[in-house]
Amino acid sequence: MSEVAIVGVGCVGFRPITPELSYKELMFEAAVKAYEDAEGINPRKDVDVFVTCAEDYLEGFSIFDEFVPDQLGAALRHLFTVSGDGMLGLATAYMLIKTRQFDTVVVEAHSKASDILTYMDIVAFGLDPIFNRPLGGHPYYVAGMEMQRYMHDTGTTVEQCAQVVVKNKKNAIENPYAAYGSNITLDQVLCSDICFHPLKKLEISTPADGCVVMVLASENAAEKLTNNPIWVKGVGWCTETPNLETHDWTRAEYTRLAAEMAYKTAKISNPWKEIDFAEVHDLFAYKELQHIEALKLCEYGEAGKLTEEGITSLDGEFPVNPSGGLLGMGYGLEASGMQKLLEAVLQLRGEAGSRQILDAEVGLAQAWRGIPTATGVVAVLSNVK
Amino acid sequence: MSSEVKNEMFGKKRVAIVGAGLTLFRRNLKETGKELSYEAAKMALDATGLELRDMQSVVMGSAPDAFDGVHMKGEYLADGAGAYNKPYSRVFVGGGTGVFTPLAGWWHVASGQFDTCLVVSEEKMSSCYPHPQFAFTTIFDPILERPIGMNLVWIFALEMHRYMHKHNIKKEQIALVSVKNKRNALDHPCAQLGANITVEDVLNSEIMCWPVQRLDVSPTSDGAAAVVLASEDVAKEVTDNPVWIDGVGWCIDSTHWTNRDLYYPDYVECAARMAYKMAGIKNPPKEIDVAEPYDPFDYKELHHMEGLLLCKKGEAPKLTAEGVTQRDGDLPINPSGGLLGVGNPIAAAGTMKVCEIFWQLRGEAGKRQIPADPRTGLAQAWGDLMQYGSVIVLRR
Amino acid sequence: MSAKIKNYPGEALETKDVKEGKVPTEKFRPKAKFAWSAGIAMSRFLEELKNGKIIATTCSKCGRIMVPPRIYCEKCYTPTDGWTYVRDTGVINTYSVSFLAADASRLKEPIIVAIINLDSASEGMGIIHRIGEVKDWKEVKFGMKVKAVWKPPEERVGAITDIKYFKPIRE
Amino acid sequence: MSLEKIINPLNVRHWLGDMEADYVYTLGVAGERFFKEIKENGRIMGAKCPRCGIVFVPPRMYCEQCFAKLEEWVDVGKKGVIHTFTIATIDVDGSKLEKPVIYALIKFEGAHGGLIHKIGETDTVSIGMKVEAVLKPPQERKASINDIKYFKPTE
Repeated sequence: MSEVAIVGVGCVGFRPITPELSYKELMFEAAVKAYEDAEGINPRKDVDVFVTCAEDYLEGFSIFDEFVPDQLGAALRHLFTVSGDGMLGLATAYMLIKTRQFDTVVVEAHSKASDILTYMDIVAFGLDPIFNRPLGGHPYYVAGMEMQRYMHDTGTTVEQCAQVVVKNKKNAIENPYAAYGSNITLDQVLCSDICFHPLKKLEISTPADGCVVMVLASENAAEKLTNNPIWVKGVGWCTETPNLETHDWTRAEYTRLAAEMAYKTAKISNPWKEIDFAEVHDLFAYKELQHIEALKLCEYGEAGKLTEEGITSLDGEFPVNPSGGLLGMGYGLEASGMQKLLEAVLQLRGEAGSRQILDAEVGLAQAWRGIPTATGVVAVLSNVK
Repeated sequence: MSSEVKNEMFGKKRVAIVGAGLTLFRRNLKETGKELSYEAAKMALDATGLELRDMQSVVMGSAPDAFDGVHMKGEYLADGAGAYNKPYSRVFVGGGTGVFTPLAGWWHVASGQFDTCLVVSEEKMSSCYPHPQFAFTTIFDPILERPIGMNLVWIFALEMHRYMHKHNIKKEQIALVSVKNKRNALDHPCAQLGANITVEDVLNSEIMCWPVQRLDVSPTSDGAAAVVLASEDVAKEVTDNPVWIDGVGWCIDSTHWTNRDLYYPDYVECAARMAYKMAGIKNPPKEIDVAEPYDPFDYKELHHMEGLLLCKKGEAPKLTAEGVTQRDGDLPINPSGGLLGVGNPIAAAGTMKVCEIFWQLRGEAGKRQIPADPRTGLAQAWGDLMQYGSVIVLRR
Repeated sequence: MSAKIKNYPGEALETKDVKEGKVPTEKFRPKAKFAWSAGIAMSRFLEELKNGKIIATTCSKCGRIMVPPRIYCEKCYTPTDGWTYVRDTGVINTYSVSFLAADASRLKEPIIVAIINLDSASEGMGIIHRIGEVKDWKEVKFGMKVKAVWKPPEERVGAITDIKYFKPIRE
Repeated sequence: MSLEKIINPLNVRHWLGDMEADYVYTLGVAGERFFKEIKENGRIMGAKCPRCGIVFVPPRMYCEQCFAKLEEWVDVGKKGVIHTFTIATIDVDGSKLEKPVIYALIKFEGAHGGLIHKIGETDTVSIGMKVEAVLKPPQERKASINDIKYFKPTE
């Protein structure tokens, strides 16, 4: 009796701005939805641990942890912050439950990106203060450099990268949680401004506001809280190196290693065959391709071709980012991994509406923490224990 | 106790601390945050004879990014903490982080996911120029509090004053804590502010925010600390005297700190009860042999002794006056010299306390060793807006 | 192994050497600007301050009148279901006299700051503000009654500083 | 969910503020030596791991892979090869740059890593292109990555 399940999810957003709600109120709404989804669990009594995932400079506070408990029902209870993507919160909740000391753990992550007036300056503030930051400029040049090398080494084409945008924005039209769905053409993407050669404007996800809260439970507790638990079959996470100089500019090693860890726990030996769909981090279009390869869903350098052939489309053999991805939903900052998990849960519950992938049993979610990081998280979820 | 029973009590796997490392604590250190992390982590590893490749997971603890001056500093510090190509994450609960980080390490191992975890805490406060006070102004609510011109010391002063008022405690009683801790720190090789001072020195020091005076306060510092955690099997292989993590506890109170009575830290009690329950401790003053409660201000040590149920509410000053909390007393408190004496690089300071208990329980604390042959010890940190408690109970 | 270790790592620098540039450093000032959405509770609270009033939210489950207002009761975890004005008088729960400015520099005139438990709000509902119109800070006492001193209406902008400070009152 | 929402857009409030402060970063033990070498001797150095044999550029105090302390420093020369690059056309605030900026990772022979810097004196750039560091005149150097003005093509 040591399996871990997701038994409740709640989401508000994602929208370009949410001026009528404070970040606290945004979190409150998502939390209420998640608790309601878990058979009306009472956070004041029935939740053992709360995990929130946030970074100070994305909130405008030092020690954002201070401002979290009340709206989650966690005042005078056991809450803490993981300074990481929401999926690291999932990994943490998973471990907590595996200690057998806790039965119910809540994970929260949100984005109030519209509260930030100088987002790119803050991203740049994440660069090494001695070796990189003094060069100045828009920090996404790092992505341009990575895309360049990736394309060079794999032979991936500009069209293949652009096709990711077309696919994801189209999927997002079907997703009520998505902010940036659109029927865009390949030509429109190809003709958009080149910001960091070869990276184009439309290949970069736009931030969005939203919050996702999830309730996780031990096998015992899960049975009481839901009829359709989604099991966390395996979770893995890894940090490569934060030093851009020694970073691998072609392969997403952090995702490859995280996937190895997750697959080992989930006993997956052939991910392409054993997994039905994937939600991967697509902050930049090429990142989806790089991540598909790191997840061993195809050979190195083949993801572009798969995309071009429509295999990763919603109606393809192996749908990738049926939610619309971050390109379509909007980039939810530290909640971006939660956006991935949310879609995986909805698909596996059969609640994905017009995006529903038939007979999906095993899904994969993957997160990355954006520029300039090399941290990835991978989770394998299933509706079968 | 059979190992099965132990396991149900302490987690799927019982977890031990097998090594500890610490850098100097100073107002300014030359090392970058990465380098400080490395030095502490390397020292902790060397103490165990284990190599970096033996570490299956890594946890970082560090307080606001606004000190080091790097957004997402957990990512920035990763290689210094030894996280290259490893599962790594950073936890952050304000001032409570330093004791919380080993708790995070605990669940990495107690869950059965990893056999080892390298736990590193770092703070480089000197990067914030000319004074880390600038960073502290952004811990407050921007609408309700920042416009009033909030200063970090204010909130401590408000809490200290309330505590004094409620129990009719005098400043000279509180000053004894500062005298004790700064003297204890004279024996700590990493200490920034070890000194022989008197109660009069404290009472005559500059008034910052009444009732807080200069010598009631710990300094700002740079520094790092680390511990190596291992599962029972590995621990027994690498050392003859592992120190077990038998209790973990944490708790956060409401954001609305002005709606709470500050004379007593309910959240510390809640965290302590969680840890005591796991450790099977029923009578804390009797069962705890040595404690390192968080002492960024002298009154905080007293406040936290009470919250930790080591004495009754309002009684900690009396115990201090009677010498009970001295190294040779019945309940030695902060034998390291605490934050008041050793220094306060926020997260690193909390982990320093865990290192101290580790060394005390192994009889390796040198000049600081308490004579009582301790078996059970406790470290606690406090944080956020007077709202966070993190507690660890260690046994040898 | 603490007792066995002779040298602890770390190269201490003199603060003045850093300040005077004797140690090579890299300098930076981030641009980190925000426009926080005040939200449902705070937007109303600020608007009422502009009108010279302090508004609270209420929870009919536990009966508390809460200030600063919030849209959820953190104790019951239910949405608050009412608004009510509270008086702009209260008692000092605790106070401090600050000789330090926000940047840690020394003040000529100390600032008196207090948590004021507002009358007609639930017990213990304090807000933090400054205390003014006190000749000598030693006159301030626990439990002292105080009243808000408001800026003139034309100067109010909908901010906590629309209250200049609280001043002592006689009963 | 709250019982009441803001329905009048004129009642929506925002509160402005910042998290800005001045920062002074020490260069670190390895960084200080590295930048002094550039400033005083015009040399770009790497540090060799006694265990892995890897030469790290920029030099670090420790090997990020095995945690050995790096004490052997080697001159890696000022010439290197572009491992990857980009041409940035917009600035951090999203505005169009008057002149695009080329950023690249320059790798040095026999070394792991390299330096991220700008490429100057050329409009064309490619992976594998040979470049060399152009340093500021000695009196203008401040022990900073910007003591290197940029890298330029060698031919």
